[in-house]
Amino acid sequence: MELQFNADEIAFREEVRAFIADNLTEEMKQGMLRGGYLIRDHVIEWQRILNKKGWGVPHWPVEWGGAGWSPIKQSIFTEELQLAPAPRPLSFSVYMVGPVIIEFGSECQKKRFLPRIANSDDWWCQGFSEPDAGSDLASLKTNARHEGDYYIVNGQKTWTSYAQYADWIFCLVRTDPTVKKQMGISFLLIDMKTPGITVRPIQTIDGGHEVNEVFFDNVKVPSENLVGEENKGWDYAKFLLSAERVNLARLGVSKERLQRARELAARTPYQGRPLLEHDGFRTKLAALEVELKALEITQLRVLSAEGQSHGVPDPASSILKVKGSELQQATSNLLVQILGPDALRRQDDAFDDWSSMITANYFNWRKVSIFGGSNEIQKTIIAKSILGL
Amino acid sequence: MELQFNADEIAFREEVRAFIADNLTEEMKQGMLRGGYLIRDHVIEWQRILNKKGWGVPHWPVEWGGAGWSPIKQSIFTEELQLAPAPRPLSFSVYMVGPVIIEFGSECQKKRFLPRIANSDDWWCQGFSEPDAGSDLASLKTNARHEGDYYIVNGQKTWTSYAQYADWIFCLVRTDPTVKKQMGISFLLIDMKTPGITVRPIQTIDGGHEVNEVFFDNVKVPSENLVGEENKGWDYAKFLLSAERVNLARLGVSKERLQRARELAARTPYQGRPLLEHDGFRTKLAALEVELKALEITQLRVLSAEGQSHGVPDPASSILKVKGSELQQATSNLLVQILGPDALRRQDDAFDDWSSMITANYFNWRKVSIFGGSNEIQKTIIAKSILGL
Amino acid sequence: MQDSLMRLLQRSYAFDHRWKYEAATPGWSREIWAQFAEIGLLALPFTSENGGLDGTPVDTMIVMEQLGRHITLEPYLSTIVMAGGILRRAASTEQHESISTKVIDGSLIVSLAHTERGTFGSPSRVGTQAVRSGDLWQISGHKSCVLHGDSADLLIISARTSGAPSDAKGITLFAVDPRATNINIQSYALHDGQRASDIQINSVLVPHSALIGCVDDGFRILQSAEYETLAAVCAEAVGVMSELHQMTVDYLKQRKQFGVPIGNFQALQHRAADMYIALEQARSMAMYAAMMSQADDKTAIAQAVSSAKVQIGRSAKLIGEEAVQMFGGIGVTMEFKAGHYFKKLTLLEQFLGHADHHLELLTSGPGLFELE
Amino acid sequence: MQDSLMRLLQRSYAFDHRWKYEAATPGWSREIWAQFAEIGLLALPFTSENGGLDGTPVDTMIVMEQLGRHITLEPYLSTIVMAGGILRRAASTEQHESISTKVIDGSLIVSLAHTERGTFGSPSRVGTQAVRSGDLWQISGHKSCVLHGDSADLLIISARTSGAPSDAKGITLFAVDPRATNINIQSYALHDGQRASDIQINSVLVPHSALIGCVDDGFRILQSAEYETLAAVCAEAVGVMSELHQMTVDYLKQRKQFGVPIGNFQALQHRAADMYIALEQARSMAMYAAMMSQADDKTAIAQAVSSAKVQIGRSAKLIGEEAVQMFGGIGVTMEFKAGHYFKKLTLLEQFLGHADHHLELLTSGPGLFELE
Repeated sequence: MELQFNADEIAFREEVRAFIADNLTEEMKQGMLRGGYLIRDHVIEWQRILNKKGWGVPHWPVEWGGAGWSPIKQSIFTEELQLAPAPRPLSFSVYMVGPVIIEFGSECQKKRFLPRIANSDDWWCQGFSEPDAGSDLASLKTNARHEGDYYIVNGQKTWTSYAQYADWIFCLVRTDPTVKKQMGISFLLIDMKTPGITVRPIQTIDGGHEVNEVFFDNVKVPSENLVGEENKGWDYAKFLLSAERVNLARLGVSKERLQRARELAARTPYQGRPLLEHDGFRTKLAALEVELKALEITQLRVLSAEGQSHGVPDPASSILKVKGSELQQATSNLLVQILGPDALRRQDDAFDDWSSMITANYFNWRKVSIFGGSNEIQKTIIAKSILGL
Repeated sequence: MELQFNADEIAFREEVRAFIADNLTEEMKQGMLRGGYLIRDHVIEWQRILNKKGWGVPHWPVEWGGAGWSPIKQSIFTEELQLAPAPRPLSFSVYMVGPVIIEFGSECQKKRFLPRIANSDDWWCQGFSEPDAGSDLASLKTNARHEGDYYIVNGQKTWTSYAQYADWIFCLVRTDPTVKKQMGISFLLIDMKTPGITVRPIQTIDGGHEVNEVFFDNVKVPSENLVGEENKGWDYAKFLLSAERVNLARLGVSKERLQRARELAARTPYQGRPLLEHDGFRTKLAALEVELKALEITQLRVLSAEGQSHGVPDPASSILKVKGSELQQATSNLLVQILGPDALRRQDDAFDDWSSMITANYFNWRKVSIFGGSNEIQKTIIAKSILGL
Repeated sequence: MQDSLMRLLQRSYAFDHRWKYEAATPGWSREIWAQFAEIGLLALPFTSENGGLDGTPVDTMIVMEQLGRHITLEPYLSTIVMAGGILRRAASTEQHESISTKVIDGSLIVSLAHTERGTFGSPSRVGTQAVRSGDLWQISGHKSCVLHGDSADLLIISARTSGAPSDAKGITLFAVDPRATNINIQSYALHDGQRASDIQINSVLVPHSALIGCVDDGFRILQSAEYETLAAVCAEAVGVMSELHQMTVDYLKQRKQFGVPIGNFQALQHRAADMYIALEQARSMAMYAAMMSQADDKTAIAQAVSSAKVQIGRSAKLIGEEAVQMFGGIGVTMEFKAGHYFKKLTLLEQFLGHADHHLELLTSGPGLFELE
Repeated sequence: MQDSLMRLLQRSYAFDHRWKYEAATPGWSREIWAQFAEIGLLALPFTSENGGLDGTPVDTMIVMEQLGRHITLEPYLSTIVMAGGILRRAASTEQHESISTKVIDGSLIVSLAHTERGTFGSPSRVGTQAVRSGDLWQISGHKSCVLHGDSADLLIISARTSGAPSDAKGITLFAVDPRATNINIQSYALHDGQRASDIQINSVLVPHSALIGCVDDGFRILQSAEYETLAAVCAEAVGVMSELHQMTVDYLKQRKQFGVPIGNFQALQHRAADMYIALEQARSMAMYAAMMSQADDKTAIAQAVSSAKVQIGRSAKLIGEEAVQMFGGIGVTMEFKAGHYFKKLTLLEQFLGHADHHLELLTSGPGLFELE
């Protein structure tokens, strides 16, 4: 096993860096620095730039536009994008629904949707969570009744990120209420322009609008939009939830935050000299760097193991999710601590420097240990799948 | 509510301090400083000195030798003993079996046992835990069969502290195996000289001998040694477990440890100057002091509340046990950290200074969050009794 | 008064009321403020000599905890505790008559303008200058994060009248009308919805009678009022934490996942118990700070309030973050209460110095247990 | 070799074997040592030129992890890694022939005597003096905690030959026969059962040929060997943690309370998961330290081993303390395995600098992520 990049990987990293330097606009970069939110136009534009280069969906099979990279290279690519920072790819499209269609979709669905996903022609959102089904996802209630060539969908989804921009939503719906809860679920692709769909924004405590409620009132969905088999949706969902392997730890994001912390502490006076010169602060910084370095190696180990087992996800990847989210939160809190009294100001006021977003970001990032399988769920996975408890 | 001592309490503290200064021998003090273990002769001698003064069992009713002090004064008294440090009283005698006999024992038992307990004429040990009943105490199996004027006891107890010195043991035994586990338990007083009792030492990882296994092989116990009613033992045990209120937090012990930490750090060089002068170390010390101060106030609050409710224990006292044990362990670990490379040496070698006991003490004190109702049990008590979960 | 306050808040400070108060100018409720005056809340800490009720720091503690439970928006801390603390310590008889009386009857909002940007950790660093010429003082400088600066009828401004930029001696306090020309107020909301202002003071002239306390002697007064404020902030945080913890426990009982209330899961039970321990430890230290803020020994006060702020910071972070985690998604939504309590705790943690800062202060003092 | 070692340890290093080895002189098993020699373990890190197997730090890591899993008592770390590290870096051809060859065949135990009391945090502080007179050097001083000093056939002693007491330059290494008159060895057990010695050196005379490396150049060699040793200690700790974690998980499955295995309780499940995360993070850093210890850049090596030691210290404390807590009473008894693993972890945490010390070292370096 190699825990350092080899010459080929270093050359690849240089290539990625050079491409980003040449193509990422200052406006996109500033957009990322200022907020944690996706900016619709930037995401689309950047995805198209990458796609043109052949890097839009590098993790997909080559026949559908993939780059044929090793997991390590994919991780280098992701980390460099995060470090830049470049607009994040829309994971619901390229990491979630794309791979599900590739694996389980019909030939017709593949031809219809995949090229448009790769080029960001369609914006996808995810209809999984419901108000009464949080960590217990399988207890979802939104139902789809088969009538002729259509499914009639009724119910409500929540925590739907960026539904306000979405052209399509992929949904888990209950198609058989009479069987065990995991057994009666199907996976539907729904055009957001279909009558009967209402999107209601949910404002988060940082003042942002990222998530939404989506209501379905007798929404007619053509049967051809069913992915795979009816009542097999839970299997596809499990595949999807374990599919976004290379980006669980979000190392580049935390590294970029620590870099900012150094910069900010260097220009923040405390007791008459820069905070960065204080031993106590340097100790906190060093302690976080050690944990992050450890996670970086752990990620390389998980990726190497997956490289050898042809992509079967390692349950150890739950470590990446737990530790990765803890470090994102710890680094965002470190920035708040650096600001000290300046952390009190709300973002929507006159201070447009990125540092004014720090507290809002800390608030918003409480979500990273909640969404996408809470850390409690991850620890239960470790206890059961790895430790056999 | 008063969170500071009043003039009367301060005068009382001075009186206790003066008495300790006049009566505690240097040998006793050094014995306490060197080890965490009770030294039999010191415990007995010191108990008699206190008893002569009328302070042997200050928390008992005045008619049986109590001092009639408020909970606050009792706590001052305990803390001063810990700070001195003076030999710890034998809690199995004065805090456990004594109060049970006072509350539930026959007149004859009171007259026979209480004065001897107060004067340390008998050494008592506790027969509660069994190998297969740890936190689940009520599942104990040691049984007592009533035959004529005797109970015939068979079974095994474990974690019996200082059984090697004991004249008597108070035991929970199963007298009715046919009912719900809590219902068939009785509380017996057993003379350790009775034939059929075997004591086997258990060595702990610090190399010490404090706890034992005690085996009962057809041990004949006179019926008059039953406390209260048959099959009501569980109630008496619950009373006993909640009886040692003033000493749960062991504040004096942790304070004394922090005082030692200051002294030791002042004479331990690190990077060429005393460790105590390093900011990093002072920060750790200050952080522990803050927690300990908070616990001190919390204890005063609990004691004041109990003073008003005439001794009914507050479930909040579980905080005292949890935080108190955490702080005893944290301070013992701080001392290990100060020693650094000198922490490696085992105690039984040429270094007779108390600092050679530090690592052994850290090992031994892992027990304080396990014994006497583990911290897990305490948290469950808080969750259920206080929070209603 | 405690009961009146509790009833008043229960009646008029439900979560949807709070939204309304925050949305309208001045960002809090003048009606509530009038009721505060009515039940004597504004008079509480002032001496009876000056029309007050001779309340102790413990009385303030009890009030602040109540206010914290409803995360109120009114300028109680800034006007009554902080600016009021300055007045109680240094105002002349005339100033008590002209200022304190109106504060007590609710007709005058006063804010302290002391902090400047980039001075964290250096409380005596004052860049604002005041120069005397005859009977007038000319003040120039910039103040930052003045609580409720936009609703203040009077500002108490600290300015350097002698000495080097960080000297403790040489700071003087002035009562200044914020409507003076040459005062520019830029206001904004804090994360908890409270208002604050940055204030530019360009050669403002005030008479000598505007001095509060003696020339060059302001720092002693500021520091002493800051200790009182810190104790009050600790109490407020305890109120916020108590309420948030209770909300969380209620939610654990009611929210079902996998067919049972999530409060049945032992991992969450034990974490809720840890939160409770943190809450009670914080409560103890808030009490300690309140009691000690009457002590004679300045070092003892400083140590007490710093150690309280350390404990409050630690407990607030644990309780705030754990509560949001246990609420899950709704914990981070604007329309739900819990997230606002979490934000308030985050703010209180940073206000007047976070835990690391106060720990740093403690390391330079004697130990907390230097034998009593 | 890894398989041979694993089989050997499984066969001959059960817990009751270990007790026997510890109880008898010299406190470890010469028989096991001979078998180590036989399977090539003692030759592993030496170059083939000197009769070794050209093993890399990663090979040492794998061995140390195995040894850690059985908390072995033999002087592998002290003789092969630590003293061997000095020989590999600085021994002359003659010394390799006379010393390394015998180390490799198992007939010579070598210990490094460098540390002195009260020098923690000042690794170049050497009070032991060596003065040259003609072809002889006269050495005097006191060394502390020399691992396996009582079974050593040869000591490598560091002594100051020039410069001030803490100068990096001016330290020289000498190969000294411990049976020399004027050497007084006082031996004792460490908490994990390993033996160590304090050594008094009173005007011992050695010839110039006893020098290992050049005059005044010892510190560079010591430091470099110490980095190698630190990486090995991290690997050993990972072995100890792995085994202890596995024992704990097995116990959780088997121990019943309240009628069910305690591993059914969610609070314990989540804590066991936290231990697992800590273990894997530690494993990652042990690997990192091993790989980086071959780097060219000294600063990079120093940062890597220090950051590994920080992570190992944190993980070891969590896993050790949590394991004992979960085992309950039997976790603190001498007759049961788990407590000994906890003690071993405590020792490894303190050995060659605890986490706080290495964190302190890291604060003075550049960041770990200075852009690659």
